[in-house]
Amino acid sequence: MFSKVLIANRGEIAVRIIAACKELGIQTVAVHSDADRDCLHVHLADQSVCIGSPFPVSSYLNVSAVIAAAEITGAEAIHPGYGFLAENAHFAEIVRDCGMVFIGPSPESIRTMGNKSEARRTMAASDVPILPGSDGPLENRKVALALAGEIGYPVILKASSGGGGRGMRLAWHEGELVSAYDSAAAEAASAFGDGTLYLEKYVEKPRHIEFQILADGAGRVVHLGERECSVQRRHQKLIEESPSAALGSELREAMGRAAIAATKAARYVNAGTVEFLLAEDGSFSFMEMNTRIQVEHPVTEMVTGVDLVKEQIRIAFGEPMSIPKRRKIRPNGHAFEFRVNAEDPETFAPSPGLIEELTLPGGPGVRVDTHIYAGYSVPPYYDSLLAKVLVHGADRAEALIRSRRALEMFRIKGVKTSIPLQLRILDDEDFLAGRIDTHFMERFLG
Amino acid sequence: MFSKVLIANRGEIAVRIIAACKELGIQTVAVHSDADRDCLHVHLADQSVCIGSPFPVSSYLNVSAVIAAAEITGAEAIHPGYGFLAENAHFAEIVRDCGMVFIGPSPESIRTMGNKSEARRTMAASDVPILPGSDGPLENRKVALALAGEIGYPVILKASSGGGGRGMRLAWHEGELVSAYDSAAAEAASAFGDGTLYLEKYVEKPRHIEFQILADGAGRVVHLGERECSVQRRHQKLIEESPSAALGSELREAMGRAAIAATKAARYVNAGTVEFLLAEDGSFSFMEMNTRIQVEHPVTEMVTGVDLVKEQIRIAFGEPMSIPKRRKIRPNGHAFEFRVNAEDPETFAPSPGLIEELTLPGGPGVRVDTHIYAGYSVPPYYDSLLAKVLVHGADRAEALIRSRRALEMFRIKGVKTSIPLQLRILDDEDFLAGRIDTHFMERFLG
Amino acid sequence: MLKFEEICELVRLVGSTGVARVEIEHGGTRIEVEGRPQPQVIVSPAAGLDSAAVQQVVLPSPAAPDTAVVDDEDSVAGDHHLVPSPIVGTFYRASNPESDPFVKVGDEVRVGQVLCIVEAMKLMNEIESDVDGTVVKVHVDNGEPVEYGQPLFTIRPTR
Amino acid sequence: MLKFEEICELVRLVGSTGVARVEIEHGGTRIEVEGRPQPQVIVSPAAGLDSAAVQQVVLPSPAAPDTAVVDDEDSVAGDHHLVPSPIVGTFYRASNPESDPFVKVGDEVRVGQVLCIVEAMKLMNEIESDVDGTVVKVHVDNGEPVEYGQPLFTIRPTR
Repeated sequence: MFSKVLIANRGEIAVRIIAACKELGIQTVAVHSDADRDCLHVHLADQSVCIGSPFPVSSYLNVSAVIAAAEITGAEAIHPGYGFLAENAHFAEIVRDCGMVFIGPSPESIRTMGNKSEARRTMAASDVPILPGSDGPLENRKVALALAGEIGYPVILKASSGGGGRGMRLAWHEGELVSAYDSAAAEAASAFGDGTLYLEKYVEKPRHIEFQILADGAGRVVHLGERECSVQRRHQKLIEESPSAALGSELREAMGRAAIAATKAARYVNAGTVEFLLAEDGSFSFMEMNTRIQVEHPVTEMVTGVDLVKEQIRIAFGEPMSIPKRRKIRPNGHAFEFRVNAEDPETFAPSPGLIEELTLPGGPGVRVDTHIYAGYSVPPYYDSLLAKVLVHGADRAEALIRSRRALEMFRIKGVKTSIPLQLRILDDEDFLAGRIDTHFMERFLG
Repeated sequence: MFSKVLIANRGEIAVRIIAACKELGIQTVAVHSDADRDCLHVHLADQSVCIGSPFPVSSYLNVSAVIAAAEITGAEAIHPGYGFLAENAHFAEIVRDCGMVFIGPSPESIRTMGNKSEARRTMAASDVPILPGSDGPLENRKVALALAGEIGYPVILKASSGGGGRGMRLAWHEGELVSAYDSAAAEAASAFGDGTLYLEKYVEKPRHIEFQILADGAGRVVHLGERECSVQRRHQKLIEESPSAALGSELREAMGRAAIAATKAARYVNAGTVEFLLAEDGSFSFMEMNTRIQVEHPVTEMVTGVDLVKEQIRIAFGEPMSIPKRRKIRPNGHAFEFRVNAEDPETFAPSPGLIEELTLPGGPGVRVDTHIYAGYSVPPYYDSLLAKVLVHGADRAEALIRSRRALEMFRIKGVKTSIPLQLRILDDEDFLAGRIDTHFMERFLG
Repeated sequence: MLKFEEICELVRLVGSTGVARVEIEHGGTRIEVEGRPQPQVIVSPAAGLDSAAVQQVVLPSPAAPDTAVVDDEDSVAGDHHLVPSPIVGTFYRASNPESDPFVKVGDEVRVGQVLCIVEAMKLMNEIESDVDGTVVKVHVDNGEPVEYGQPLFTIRPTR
Repeated sequence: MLKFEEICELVRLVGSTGVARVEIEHGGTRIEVEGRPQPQVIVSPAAGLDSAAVQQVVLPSPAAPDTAVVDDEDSVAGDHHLVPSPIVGTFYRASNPESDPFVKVGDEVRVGQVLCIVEAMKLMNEIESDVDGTVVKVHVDNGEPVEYGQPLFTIRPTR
């Protein structure tokens, strides 16, 4: 096994990765910005290196600083976490070129899946269901109009290199598509440095269902079931769960097979997530693949008992995954994740500041992944995730009840959090019944 | 279901019971002493009542204050937790006489099992294996000597109403028994107000194995497997685990059957624990029954997924236990509990004081039950338990590794804790191999 | 200029750090936050004292809710005496619903005189005065529940 | 004008370091933060103290880690200038193992003069002086790793 791993991240995921390294007997190196000297990951790691000023571009996004930190500490591998450099193929390449191991997929896989239209093409070639739409980047507006006429409105334009909703436009008829095309291309060009677009059929009330996969160097690919991530606001997930109330065992098997096919098509090795849109009629289509560990990975850990970060490290080292070959992974019970963000639950304005008091929920079926503590100041430079409250129950009903009591027992003073919003969602009849789609939050807040 | 429950306890178990009540939709009343105004259970409960001065006898052991608090708040039931009034048959009787429900077994069951020599007799009559020894209280020293000659030395004298080692004497030969008898009787009389003794064969290197049972009003009795509690110092448990490395499935089944027989013999209803001594040769014998929820109950919750405190409340309300009839309860994976006490890890001196900083471990397979928080002052009046770190892994090996990293990630400043001692135990070859008996800690510290 | 929440944060900060004064002047706006003089603190620790203990005395922590601060003005006035409830129960001003109250505001009372009854577990516990003086306040209404230590009466002792 | 978080940090710093007063005036904005003389604390050992009462006074806020306190004495002396490492890497005092160091203690240096090399990703980054002055201390040994912001040299500027 590696003897030393550098963690190129901060916050709860850095703490999570340190936990995995400790369990594998690996020494850890934390990197941190000037503003993060008192972060928990710095305290918990065996070594730490200050790599730059508080601004991410000078520290956590600073490729040469991260590589230099690994070099001076003698780290053999780098775990990128999520965000920052996690899906940067160039970074993964440099890590490899410097003789270290990138704990994640190959730069080639990251590149293939990072280019959304190329990913579509790769999936189509491997019989993974995709939405009707363009085979690759659209050449121009005229091609877009012809294609939309063929597959039928509504259609959606997306940036080839996009994500997070930028460069995205919905068109219900030809007139809208005409006016949307240029503005989407301009937005994509400025946001991602790549103005090319692709076009897909628009699904009206889809669920966001993603499959966790693991693939090792020996060619074995397994899926660990789905996560239902439809409760999101502006593409930011708020609550995730597994299993999804919408999936029967047949549909789960079909989607799982597609997720495995997608993984194999990308020659993907390590942990990854295949995202699908699930339409009301039960048809599903490939949306994209996330080539990293995800924020919500513990939901899968809670129902499968598999430690995904340890698997990532084992696979990156060249070991086979530790899941016994004959073991059929079936979800045990039901799990929810609540992302506790430092933000106003009404206005969603960020709420950085000093955590004056903190008590975390314990008791049966509750796990809290966090980097905050009483006395910690939430800096304004980074994302607002304070903690993930994970809840497990024998079934969805117990998990829902337990979720409410866990959130009620989460006591924090000094910053505002999303907990009051999540407690209100736990009162919503549609949510309680599992009647959710990606427009749930719009309706809920509307 | 009850609409309001009073919790006649403090600390982590009061918080644990509040969690269960919240999940059952029950309002909670906390009681507290003058010193405990800032305790977490007071903050988390729906109502709170100050019942007396910091000294337990004036507050948490004050029967009339607890009953009055229940009366003025309109509580329908009282959960006693562990310690304090939990095994006080008189208190359970008064609760019943006042028209409220005691969440625990009947006063009669508490009384039967509280008198150790009567418990022995009850077990013997129901074919539960007991150690060779007296049928009930010994009449005098002469009877003791005759009996010891019959069953063979070494033998052990114990107080009929005893516990915690007081009034207990080991005799390796007749001379020792002669001199031990009177001093044991005197110690028992002064400690428990009952000088009667009973005598048992002494087992040299026993394991302390206990079985968790649940019995409901419909006459159903199930066991939820064992807990290995041999790692103890002066009868104070430090680390517990489930399953025990010493039990194969055959032995587990035999001991489980005996535990169920013991429960039925005591006409016991609610959650309880049957303690056995397991000898090196694999023979086992009934030691005593704990007629309450135990500190270490989460170990069983971690491997079975059953919420024992919720079951206690359901059963006390008159509902059947919620475990499906046909479900065979098999332990899933392996769990450890580490009792984090506020004490010097070398001298075991209590270490009350202000918790200046605190971060708790999270991540997969870790649960922390606690009432402490940064800014909380540990008062000197009560027991030193600060937190219970529970760890679950797919097998004992993973649980051991995870235990180490969880304890390493438990950061606390202001008081000394038992964590450094527990980390040293996690380095011990015998402990790692599961070669433990009740003398383990003597050898380890020796 | 600063938002309201920011000013509040500033006030909290000054309150919790022991800073004496903060003044911000910007574009015609001036904000001044002044802390409160620190009380001289005498601490008697039960056990051996170390430097950490001294340090503890300095800052009131944001974590310490001031529940122990007596919130009743009567109790702090030097010449007023508070009679707290020695037990948990229900407060009665008279021995039965038809009777007059044992005492009312303005009454002179003597040591040992019954002031009220606190009922617990069907037992009527008579609460007696432990000073001679005049009743100046009755804190609890008849029939209300009372906690241990809860103020029942304020009495101005006779000099 | 300072950002709000920066003002807060300033207040905390003043509160935790025991500094008496900080005043910043810049472009029509004035910020003043006044500390207070440390309270006199009298500690006398005696038992039977009400723990709730202690709690009010106690609590060093776990919240105030004093990382902002400069831990290098050279940097606080008014007439000394610190050259920190602008990048992470390995510190070299000379351009190659055979050469003399770029500078040594006692050397006069001018703005723009190369003081050392910090190697990162096989790139040799020359670090230049940003003042005229005399080298009074070299903080890092040749070949040692350095962090971002780590002090490399102390220079006494020429007046």
